[in-house]
Amino acid sequence: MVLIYNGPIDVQSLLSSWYSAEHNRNYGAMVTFVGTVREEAGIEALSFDIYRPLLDKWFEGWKRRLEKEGALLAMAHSEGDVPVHTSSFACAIFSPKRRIALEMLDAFVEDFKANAPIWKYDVINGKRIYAKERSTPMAGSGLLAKD
Amino acid sequence: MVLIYNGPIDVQSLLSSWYSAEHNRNYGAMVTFVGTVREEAGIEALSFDIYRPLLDKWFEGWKRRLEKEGALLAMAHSEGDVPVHTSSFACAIFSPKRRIALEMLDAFVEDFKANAPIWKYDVINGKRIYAKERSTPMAGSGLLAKD
Amino acid sequence: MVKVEFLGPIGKSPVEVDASTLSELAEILKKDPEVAQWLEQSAVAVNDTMVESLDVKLKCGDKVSLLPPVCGG
Amino acid sequence: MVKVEFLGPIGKSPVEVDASTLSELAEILKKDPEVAQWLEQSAVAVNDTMVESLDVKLKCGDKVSLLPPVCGG
Repeated sequence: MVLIYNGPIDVQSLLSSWYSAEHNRNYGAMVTFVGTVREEAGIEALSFDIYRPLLDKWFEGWKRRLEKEGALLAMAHSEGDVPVHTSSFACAIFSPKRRIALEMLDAFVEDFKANAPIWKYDVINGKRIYAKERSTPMAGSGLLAKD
Repeated sequence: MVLIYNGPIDVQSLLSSWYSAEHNRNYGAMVTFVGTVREEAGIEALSFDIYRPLLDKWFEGWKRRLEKEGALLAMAHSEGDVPVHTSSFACAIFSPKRRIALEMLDAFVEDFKANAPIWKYDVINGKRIYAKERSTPMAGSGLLAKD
Repeated sequence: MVKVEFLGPIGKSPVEVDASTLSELAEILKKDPEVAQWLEQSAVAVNDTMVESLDVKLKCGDKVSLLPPVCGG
Repeated sequence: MVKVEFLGPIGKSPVEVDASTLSELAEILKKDPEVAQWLEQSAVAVNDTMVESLDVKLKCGDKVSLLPPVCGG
Protein backbone atom coordinates (compact mmCIF):
# COMPACT_ATOMS: atom_id res chain seq x y z
CA MET A 1 0.00 0.00 0.00
CA VAL A 2 1.08 3.54 -0.70
CA LEU A 3 1.62 5.63 2.41
CA ILE A 4 -0.58 8.73 2.07
CA TYR A 5 0.32 11.92 3.94
CA ASN A 6 -2.21 14.66 4.53
CA GLY A 7 0.05 17.54 3.39
CA PRO A 8 3.87 17.39 3.17
CA ILE A 9 5.85 14.20 3.77
CA ASP A 10 8.14 14.12 6.80
CA VAL A 11 11.04 12.98 4.59
CA GLN A 12 13.65 12.62 7.30
CA SER A 13 11.66 10.24 9.47
CA LEU A 14 10.27 8.39 6.44
CA LEU A 15 13.72 7.65 4.94
CA SER A 16 14.98 6.73 8.41
CA SER A 17 12.14 4.29 8.96
CA TRP A 18 12.57 2.68 5.54
CA TYR A 19 16.32 2.25 6.07
CA SER A 20 15.96 0.92 9.61
CA ALA A 21 13.27 -1.58 8.61
CA GLU A 22 15.32 -3.06 5.76
CA HIS A 23 19.07 -2.62 6.23
CA ASN A 24 19.43 -5.93 8.10
CA ARG A 25 17.51 -8.00 5.54
CA ASN A 26 20.54 -8.49 3.31
CA TYR A 27 19.71 -5.98 0.61
CA GLY A 28 23.02 -4.58 -0.66
CA ALA A 29 21.55 -1.48 -2.30
CA MET A 30 18.95 1.09 -1.31
CA VAL A 31 17.97 3.82 -3.76
CA THR A 32 15.48 6.57 -3.04
CA PHE A 33 13.75 9.36 -4.93
CA VAL A 34 12.21 12.40 -3.23
CA GLY A 35 10.17 15.02 -5.08
CA THR A 36 10.11 18.51 -3.57
CA VAL A 37 7.83 21.41 -4.59
CA ARG A 38 9.84 24.06 -6.47
CA GLU A 39 9.20 27.77 -6.06
CA GLU A 40 8.27 28.90 -9.59
CA ALA A 41 5.57 30.79 -11.49
CA GLY A 42 4.33 32.43 -8.30
CA ILE A 43 2.92 29.31 -6.69
CA GLU A 44 2.54 29.03 -2.92
CA ALA A 45 2.01 25.29 -2.97
CA LEU A 46 1.03 22.35 -5.10
CA SER A 47 -2.13 20.45 -4.21
CA PHE A 48 -2.97 16.82 -5.02
CA ASP A 49 -6.02 14.64 -5.46
CA ILE A 50 -5.47 10.88 -5.32
CA TYR A 51 -7.75 8.05 -6.37
CA ARG A 52 -6.57 5.59 -3.78
CA PRO A 53 -8.11 2.28 -4.99
CA LEU A 54 -6.36 2.54 -8.36
CA LEU A 55 -3.14 4.01 -6.93
CA ASP A 56 -2.82 0.99 -4.66
CA LYS A 57 -3.53 -1.40 -7.55
CA TRP A 58 -0.94 0.29 -9.75
CA PHE A 59 1.57 0.24 -6.89
CA GLU A 60 0.96 -3.43 -6.04
CA GLY A 61 1.62 -4.31 -9.69
CA TRP A 62 5.03 -2.63 -9.45
CA LYS A 63 5.71 -4.24 -6.10
CA ARG A 64 5.13 -7.70 -7.56
CA ARG A 65 7.29 -6.88 -10.59
CA LEU A 66 10.15 -5.92 -8.26
CA GLU A 67 9.63 -8.92 -5.99
CA LYS A 68 10.34 -11.16 -8.99
CA GLU A 69 13.76 -9.47 -9.13
CA GLY A 70 14.28 -10.04 -5.39
CA ALA A 71 13.70 -6.33 -4.73
CA LEU A 72 11.43 -4.41 -2.38
CA LEU A 73 9.48 -1.23 -3.20
CA ALA A 74 8.08 1.42 -0.83
CA MET A 75 6.27 4.67 -1.69
CA ALA A 76 4.63 7.67 -0.06
CA HIS A 77 2.63 10.55 -1.57
CA SER A 78 0.86 13.65 -0.32
CA GLU A 79 -2.82 14.50 -0.60
CA GLY A 80 -3.99 18.12 -0.30
CA ASP A 81 -1.68 21.13 -0.16
CA VAL A 82 2.12 20.82 -0.15
CA PRO A 83 3.88 24.20 0.28
CA VAL A 84 6.90 25.26 -1.77
CA HIS A 85 10.17 23.59 -0.56
CA THR A 86 8.38 20.70 1.11
CA SER A 87 8.05 17.22 -0.39
CA SER A 88 5.07 15.42 -1.95
CA PHE A 89 6.54 12.16 -3.24
CA ALA A 90 9.08 9.64 -1.97
CA CYS A 91 9.96 6.11 -2.93
CA ALA A 92 12.66 3.58 -2.13
CA ILE A 93 13.86 0.37 -3.74
CA PHE A 94 15.93 -2.21 -1.88
CA SER A 95 17.68 -4.95 -3.86
CA PRO A 96 20.48 -7.47 -3.36
CA LYS A 97 22.62 -5.85 -6.10
CA ARG A 98 22.82 -2.27 -7.34
CA ARG A 99 21.90 -2.73 -11.03
CA ILE A 100 18.25 -3.73 -10.49
CA ALA A 101 17.76 -0.93 -7.96
CA LEU A 102 19.18 1.77 -10.26
CA GLU A 103 17.28 0.62 -13.35
CA MET A 104 13.97 0.07 -11.59
CA LEU A 105 14.09 3.44 -9.82
CA ASP A 106 14.21 5.19 -13.18
CA ALA A 107 11.47 3.01 -14.71
CA PHE A 108 9.22 3.27 -11.65
CA VAL A 109 9.46 7.07 -11.35
CA GLU A 110 8.75 7.54 -15.07
CA ASP A 111 5.72 5.23 -14.98
CA PHE A 112 4.55 6.96 -11.81
CA LYS A 113 4.54 10.28 -13.70
CA ALA A 114 2.55 8.78 -16.59
CA ASN A 115 0.13 6.39 -14.92
CA ALA A 116 -0.36 6.96 -11.19
CA PRO A 117 -3.92 8.27 -10.65
CA ILE A 118 -2.91 11.55 -9.02
CA TRP A 119 -3.96 15.05 -10.08
CA LYS A 120 -1.87 18.14 -9.49
CA TYR A 121 -2.98 21.72 -8.93
CA ASP A 122 -1.01 24.94 -8.56
CA VAL A 123 -2.03 26.99 -5.54
CA ILE A 124 -1.84 30.72 -6.34
CA ASN A 125 -3.42 33.33 -4.07
CA GLY A 126 -5.17 30.51 -2.25
CA LYS A 127 -6.80 29.28 -5.49
CA ARG A 128 -6.39 25.71 -6.79
CA ILE A 129 -5.65 25.61 -10.55
CA TYR A 130 -5.40 22.25 -12.39
CA ALA A 131 -1.88 21.80 -13.81
CA LYS A 132 -3.28 20.81 -17.19
CA GLU A 133 -0.20 21.54 -19.29
CA ARG A 134 2.06 19.36 -17.12
CA SER A 135 -0.42 16.47 -16.97
CA THR A 136 -0.32 13.31 -19.12
CA PRO A 137 -3.33 11.34 -20.41
CA MET A 138 -3.16 7.83 -18.93
CA ALA A 139 -2.71 4.76 -21.14
CA GLY A 140 -6.02 4.04 -22.93
CA SER A 141 -7.34 7.61 -22.72
CA GLY A 142 -10.05 8.68 -25.16
CA LEU A 143 -11.96 5.38 -25.06
CA LEU A 144 -15.33 7.06 -24.44
CA ALA A 145 -14.73 9.66 -27.17
CA LYS A 146 -14.55 7.00 -29.91
CA ASP A 147 -17.33 6.83 -32.49
CA MET B 1 35.06 16.66 -0.36
CA VAL B 2 33.97 13.13 0.37
CA LEU B 3 32.77 12.57 3.93
CA ILE B 4 34.85 9.73 5.41
CA TYR B 5 33.46 7.66 8.28
CA ASN B 6 35.71 5.56 10.48
CA GLY B 7 33.60 2.38 10.30
CA PRO B 8 29.88 2.25 9.31
CA ILE B 9 27.99 5.30 8.07
CA ASP B 10 25.16 6.60 10.26
CA VAL B 11 22.79 6.52 7.28
CA GLN B 12 19.72 7.91 9.01
CA SER B 13 21.37 11.09 10.26
CA LEU B 14 23.39 11.47 7.04
CA LEU B 15 20.33 11.34 4.75
CA SER B 16 18.47 13.63 7.15
CA SER B 17 21.27 16.18 7.12
CA TRP B 18 21.55 16.12 3.31
CA TYR B 19 17.80 16.57 2.89
CA SER B 20 17.53 19.31 5.48
CA ALA B 21 20.48 21.24 4.02
CA GLU B 22 19.08 21.24 0.46
CA HIS B 23 15.30 20.90 0.36
CA ASN B 24 14.73 24.66 0.50
CA ARG B 25 17.20 25.49 -2.31
CA ASN B 26 14.67 24.82 -5.06
CA TYR B 27 15.87 21.41 -6.17
CA GLY B 28 12.82 19.45 -7.30
CA ALA B 29 14.43 16.02 -7.09
CA MET B 30 16.68 14.25 -4.61
CA VAL B 31 17.97 10.77 -5.38
CA THR B 32 20.16 8.73 -3.07
CA PHE B 33 22.08 5.48 -3.19
CA VAL B 34 23.13 3.56 -0.07
CA GLY B 35 25.38 0.48 -0.16
CA THR B 36 25.01 -1.99 2.70
CA VAL B 37 27.30 -4.93 3.50
CA ARG B 38 25.58 -8.23 2.64
CA GLU B 39 25.97 -11.34 4.74
CA GLU B 40 27.50 -13.86 2.31
CA ALA B 41 30.42 -16.27 1.97
CA GLY B 42 30.96 -16.31 5.73
CA ILE B 43 32.18 -12.72 6.05
CA GLU B 44 31.85 -10.80 9.31
CA ALA B 45 32.54 -7.45 7.72
CA LEU B 46 34.03 -5.69 4.76
CA SER B 47 37.03 -3.46 5.31
CA PHE B 48 38.17 -0.53 3.17
CA ASP B 49 41.36 1.39 2.41
CA ILE B 50 40.95 4.79 0.79
CA TYR B 51 43.51 6.98 -0.95
CA ARG B 52 41.96 10.28 0.03
CA PRO B 53 43.84 12.79 -2.20
CA LEU B 54 42.77 11.00 -5.38
CA LEU B 55 39.29 10.15 -4.09
CA ASP B 56 38.66 13.85 -3.48
CA LYS B 57 40.01 14.76 -6.94
CA TRP B 58 37.83 12.16 -8.62
CA PHE B 59 34.82 13.35 -6.59
CA GLU B 60 35.42 17.04 -7.34
CA GLY B 61 35.50 16.21 -11.06
CA TRP B 62 32.04 14.64 -10.77
CA LYS B 63 30.80 17.53 -8.64
CA ARG B 64 31.79 20.02 -11.36
CA ARG B 65 30.21 17.86 -14.06
CA LEU B 66 26.93 17.89 -12.13
CA GLU B 67 27.15 21.59 -11.35
CA LYS B 68 27.11 22.26 -15.10
CA GLU B 69 23.70 20.55 -15.14
CA GLY B 70 22.51 22.65 -12.20
CA ALA B 71 22.80 19.65 -9.88
CA LEU B 72 24.50 19.06 -6.54
CA LEU B 73 26.43 15.93 -5.50
CA ALA B 74 27.23 14.64 -1.99
CA MET B 75 29.02 11.45 -0.99
CA ALA B 76 30.19 9.53 2.08
CA HIS B 77 32.30 6.38 2.39
CA SER B 78 33.66 4.22 5.19
CA GLU B 79 37.28 3.49 6.01
CA GLY B 80 38.23 0.42 8.08
CA ASP B 81 35.80 -2.32 9.09
CA VAL B 82 32.09 -2.21 8.23
CA PRO B 83 30.13 -5.14 9.76
CA VAL B 84 27.50 -7.11 7.85
CA HIS B 85 24.14 -5.23 7.56
CA THR B 86 25.72 -1.82 8.10
CA SER B 87 26.48 0.66 5.32
CA SER B 88 29.77 1.72 3.73
CA PHE B 89 28.72 4.02 0.88
CA ALA B 90 26.09 6.72 0.44
CA CYS B 91 25.58 9.43 -2.15
CA ALA B 92 22.88 11.94 -3.05
CA ILE B 93 22.15 14.06 -6.11
CA PHE B 94 19.88 17.11 -5.99
CA SER B 95 18.66 18.63 -9.25
CA PRO B 96 15.93 20.97 -10.46
CA LYS B 97 14.28 18.23 -12.56
CA ARG B 98 14.19 14.47 -12.11
CA ARG B 99 15.79 13.29 -15.39
CA ILE B 100 19.31 14.59 -14.65
CA ALA B 101 19.19 13.19 -11.11
CA LEU B 102 18.11 9.70 -12.21
CA GLU B 103 20.61 9.47 -15.08
CA MET B 104 23.54 10.88 -13.15
CA LEU B 105 22.95 8.62 -10.13
CA ASP B 106 23.39 5.57 -12.35
CA ALA B 107 26.45 7.00 -14.14
CA PHE B 108 28.07 8.20 -10.92
CA VAL B 109 27.62 4.91 -9.03
CA GLU B 110 29.01 2.88 -11.95
CA ASP B 111 32.06 5.15 -12.32
CA PHE B 112 32.52 5.03 -8.55
CA LYS B 113 32.75 1.22 -8.73
CA ALA B 114 35.30 1.38 -11.57
CA ASN B 115 37.47 4.37 -10.69
CA ALA B 116 37.23 5.52 -7.08
CA PRO B 117 40.56 4.73 -5.34
CA ILE B 118 39.11 2.46 -2.67
CA TRP B 119 40.19 -1.10 -1.87
CA LYS B 120 37.89 -3.71 -0.40
CA TYR B 121 38.72 -6.63 1.88
CA ASP B 122 36.57 -9.45 3.23
CA VAL B 123 36.92 -9.92 6.98
CA ILE B 124 36.72 -13.62 7.87
CA ASN B 125 37.72 -14.91 11.31
CA GLY B 126 39.20 -11.51 11.99
CA LYS B 127 41.48 -11.73 8.94
CA ARG B 128 41.46 -9.12 6.16
CA ILE B 129 41.48 -10.72 2.66
CA TYR B 130 41.74 -8.52 -0.46
CA ALA B 131 38.54 -8.88 -2.58
CA LYS B 132 40.63 -9.42 -5.71
CA GLU B 133 37.97 -11.13 -7.85
CA ARG B 134 35.43 -8.32 -7.32
CA SER B 135 37.96 -5.54 -7.98
CA THR B 136 38.42 -3.65 -11.24
CA PRO B 137 41.69 -2.31 -12.66
CA MET B 138 41.42 1.48 -12.96
CA ALA B 139 41.53 3.23 -16.35
CA GLY B 140 45.15 3.25 -17.57
CA SER B 141 46.26 0.20 -15.57
CA GLY B 142 49.35 -1.71 -16.72
CA LEU B 143 51.34 1.39 -17.70
CA LEU B 144 54.46 0.31 -15.78
CA ALA B 145 54.27 -3.26 -17.14
CA LYS B 146 54.74 -2.07 -20.74
CA ASP B 147 57.98 -2.91 -22.56
CA MET C 1 -28.04 1.46 -12.75
CA VAL C 2 -24.31 2.16 -13.05
CA LYS C 3 -22.48 4.70 -10.90
CA VAL C 4 -20.18 7.07 -12.81
CA GLU C 5 -17.42 8.92 -10.92
CA PHE C 6 -15.59 11.94 -12.34
CA LEU C 7 -12.14 12.07 -10.79
CA GLY C 8 -9.72 14.91 -10.08
CA PRO C 9 -10.23 18.19 -11.96
CA ILE C 10 -13.45 17.15 -13.72
CA GLY C 11 -15.00 18.22 -10.44
CA LYS C 12 -18.48 16.81 -11.00
CA SER C 13 -20.48 14.79 -8.48
CA PRO C 14 -21.09 11.10 -9.28
CA VAL C 15 -24.18 10.24 -11.34
CA GLU C 16 -26.33 7.10 -11.70
CA VAL C 17 -26.84 6.08 -15.32
CA ASP C 18 -28.75 3.35 -17.13
CA ALA C 19 -26.29 1.67 -19.53
CA SER C 20 -25.43 -1.97 -20.26
CA THR C 21 -22.14 -1.43 -22.14
CA LEU C 22 -19.42 1.22 -22.15
CA SER C 23 -20.58 2.10 -25.67
CA GLU C 24 -24.01 3.05 -24.36
CA LEU C 25 -22.46 4.97 -21.50
CA ALA C 26 -20.24 6.89 -23.95
CA GLU C 27 -23.30 8.02 -25.93
CA ILE C 28 -24.95 9.32 -22.75
CA LEU C 29 -21.84 11.16 -21.50
CA LYS C 30 -21.24 12.82 -24.90
CA LYS C 31 -24.53 14.66 -24.42
CA ASP C 32 -23.35 16.35 -21.20
CA PRO C 33 -21.21 19.33 -22.29
CA GLU C 34 -19.56 19.55 -18.84
CA VAL C 35 -18.28 15.97 -19.29
CA ALA C 36 -17.93 15.72 -23.09
CA GLN C 37 -14.89 18.00 -23.18
CA TRP C 38 -12.98 15.57 -20.91
CA LEU C 39 -13.71 12.34 -22.81
CA GLU C 40 -10.91 12.65 -25.38
CA GLN C 41 -8.26 12.91 -22.65
CA SER C 42 -9.69 10.58 -20.03
CA ALA C 43 -8.98 6.93 -19.27
CA VAL C 44 -11.68 4.64 -17.91
CA ALA C 45 -11.81 2.14 -15.07
CA VAL C 46 -14.67 -0.27 -14.32
CA ASN C 47 -14.77 -1.38 -10.69
CA ASP C 48 -11.25 -0.01 -10.27
CA THR C 49 -9.78 -1.96 -13.18
CA MET C 50 -8.51 -0.03 -16.21
CA VAL C 51 -10.38 -0.95 -19.42
CA GLU C 52 -9.50 -0.41 -23.07
CA SER C 53 -12.55 -1.70 -24.97
CA LEU C 54 -16.01 -0.20 -25.50
CA ASP C 55 -17.50 -3.72 -25.53
CA VAL C 56 -17.13 -4.07 -21.77
CA LYS C 57 -20.50 -5.13 -20.32
CA LEU C 58 -21.90 -3.19 -17.38
CA LYS C 59 -24.24 -4.56 -14.76
CA CYS C 60 -26.29 -2.94 -12.05
CA GLY C 61 -24.06 -1.64 -9.25
CA ASP C 62 -20.91 -1.35 -11.37
CA LYS C 63 -18.71 1.68 -10.79
CA VAL C 64 -17.22 3.47 -13.81
CA SER C 65 -14.44 6.02 -13.15
CA LEU C 66 -13.28 8.72 -15.58
CA LEU C 67 -9.59 9.55 -15.09
CA PRO C 68 -8.39 12.82 -16.69
CA PRO C 69 -4.64 13.51 -17.38
CA VAL C 70 -2.47 12.81 -14.34
CA CYS C 71 0.62 14.37 -12.80
CA GLY C 72 1.91 12.94 -9.55
CA GLY C 73 5.05 13.88 -7.65
CA MET D 1 64.92 11.01 -5.50
CA VAL D 2 61.28 10.08 -6.18
CA LYS D 3 58.97 8.67 -3.54
CA VAL D 4 56.96 5.60 -4.62
CA GLU D 5 53.80 4.65 -2.68
CA PHE D 6 52.16 1.23 -2.96
CA LEU D 7 48.47 1.62 -2.22
CA GLY D 8 45.83 -0.72 -0.81
CA PRO D 9 46.53 -4.44 -0.94
CA ILE D 10 50.09 -4.14 -2.32
CA GLY D 11 50.94 -3.60 1.34
CA LYS D 12 54.53 -2.44 0.89
CA SER D 13 56.09 0.59 2.60
CA PRO D 14 57.00 3.58 0.42
CA VAL D 15 60.46 3.58 -1.18
CA GLU D 16 62.77 6.33 -2.44
CA VAL D 17 64.03 5.69 -5.97
CA ASP D 18 66.37 7.44 -8.39
CA ALA D 19 64.49 7.79 -11.70
CA SER D 20 63.95 10.70 -14.11
CA THR D 21 61.08 9.23 -16.14
CA LEU D 22 58.29 6.73 -15.53
CA SER D 23 60.07 4.44 -18.00
CA GLU D 24 63.12 4.33 -15.78
CA LEU D 25 60.96 3.78 -12.71
CA ALA D 26 59.19 0.89 -14.46
CA GLU D 27 62.52 -0.85 -15.10
CA ILE D 28 63.46 -0.55 -11.42
CA LEU D 29 60.09 -1.81 -10.14
CA LYS D 30 60.05 -4.82 -12.50
CA LYS D 31 63.13 -6.11 -10.65
CA ASP D 32 61.27 -6.27 -7.30
CA PRO D 33 59.24 -9.51 -7.39
CA GLU D 34 56.95 -8.27 -4.57
CA VAL D 35 55.97 -5.32 -6.79
CA ALA D 36 56.35 -6.77 -10.29
CA GLN D 37 53.27 -8.99 -9.96
CA TRP D 38 51.08 -5.90 -9.39
CA LEU D 39 52.31 -3.79 -12.33
CA GLU D 40 50.05 -5.33 -15.01
CA GLN D 41 46.92 -4.49 -13.00
CA SER D 42 47.90 -1.19 -11.45
CA ALA D 43 47.24 2.38 -12.52
CA VAL D 44 49.71 5.16 -11.81
CA ALA D 45 49.42 8.66 -10.38
CA VAL D 46 52.19 11.27 -10.24
CA ASN D 47 51.64 13.87 -7.52
CA ASP D 48 48.02 12.67 -7.23
CA THR D 49 47.24 13.08 -10.94
CA MET D 50 46.50 9.96 -12.98
CA VAL D 51 49.00 9.48 -15.84
CA GLU D 52 48.80 7.33 -18.96
CA SER D 53 52.23 7.80 -20.60
CA LEU D 54 55.65 6.38 -19.74
CA ASP D 55 57.28 9.59 -21.04
CA VAL D 56 56.20 11.55 -17.96
CA LYS D 57 59.28 13.28 -16.49
CA LEU D 58 59.99 12.89 -12.80
CA LYS D 59 61.83 15.37 -10.64
CA CYS D 60 63.25 15.20 -7.16
CA GLY D 61 60.48 15.16 -4.56
CA ASP D 62 57.79 13.82 -6.90
CA LYS D 63 55.36 11.26 -5.49
CA VAL D 64 54.41 8.26 -7.64
CA SER D 65 51.45 6.13 -6.50
CA LEU D 66 50.66 2.60 -7.67
CA LEU D 67 46.91 1.90 -7.59
CA PRO D 68 45.88 -1.78 -7.79
CA PRO D 69 42.32 -2.86 -8.81
CA VAL D 70 39.64 -1.01 -6.87
CA CYS D 71 36.24 -1.88 -5.44
CA GLY D 72 34.43 0.76 -3.44
CA GLY D 73 30.96 0.61 -1.97
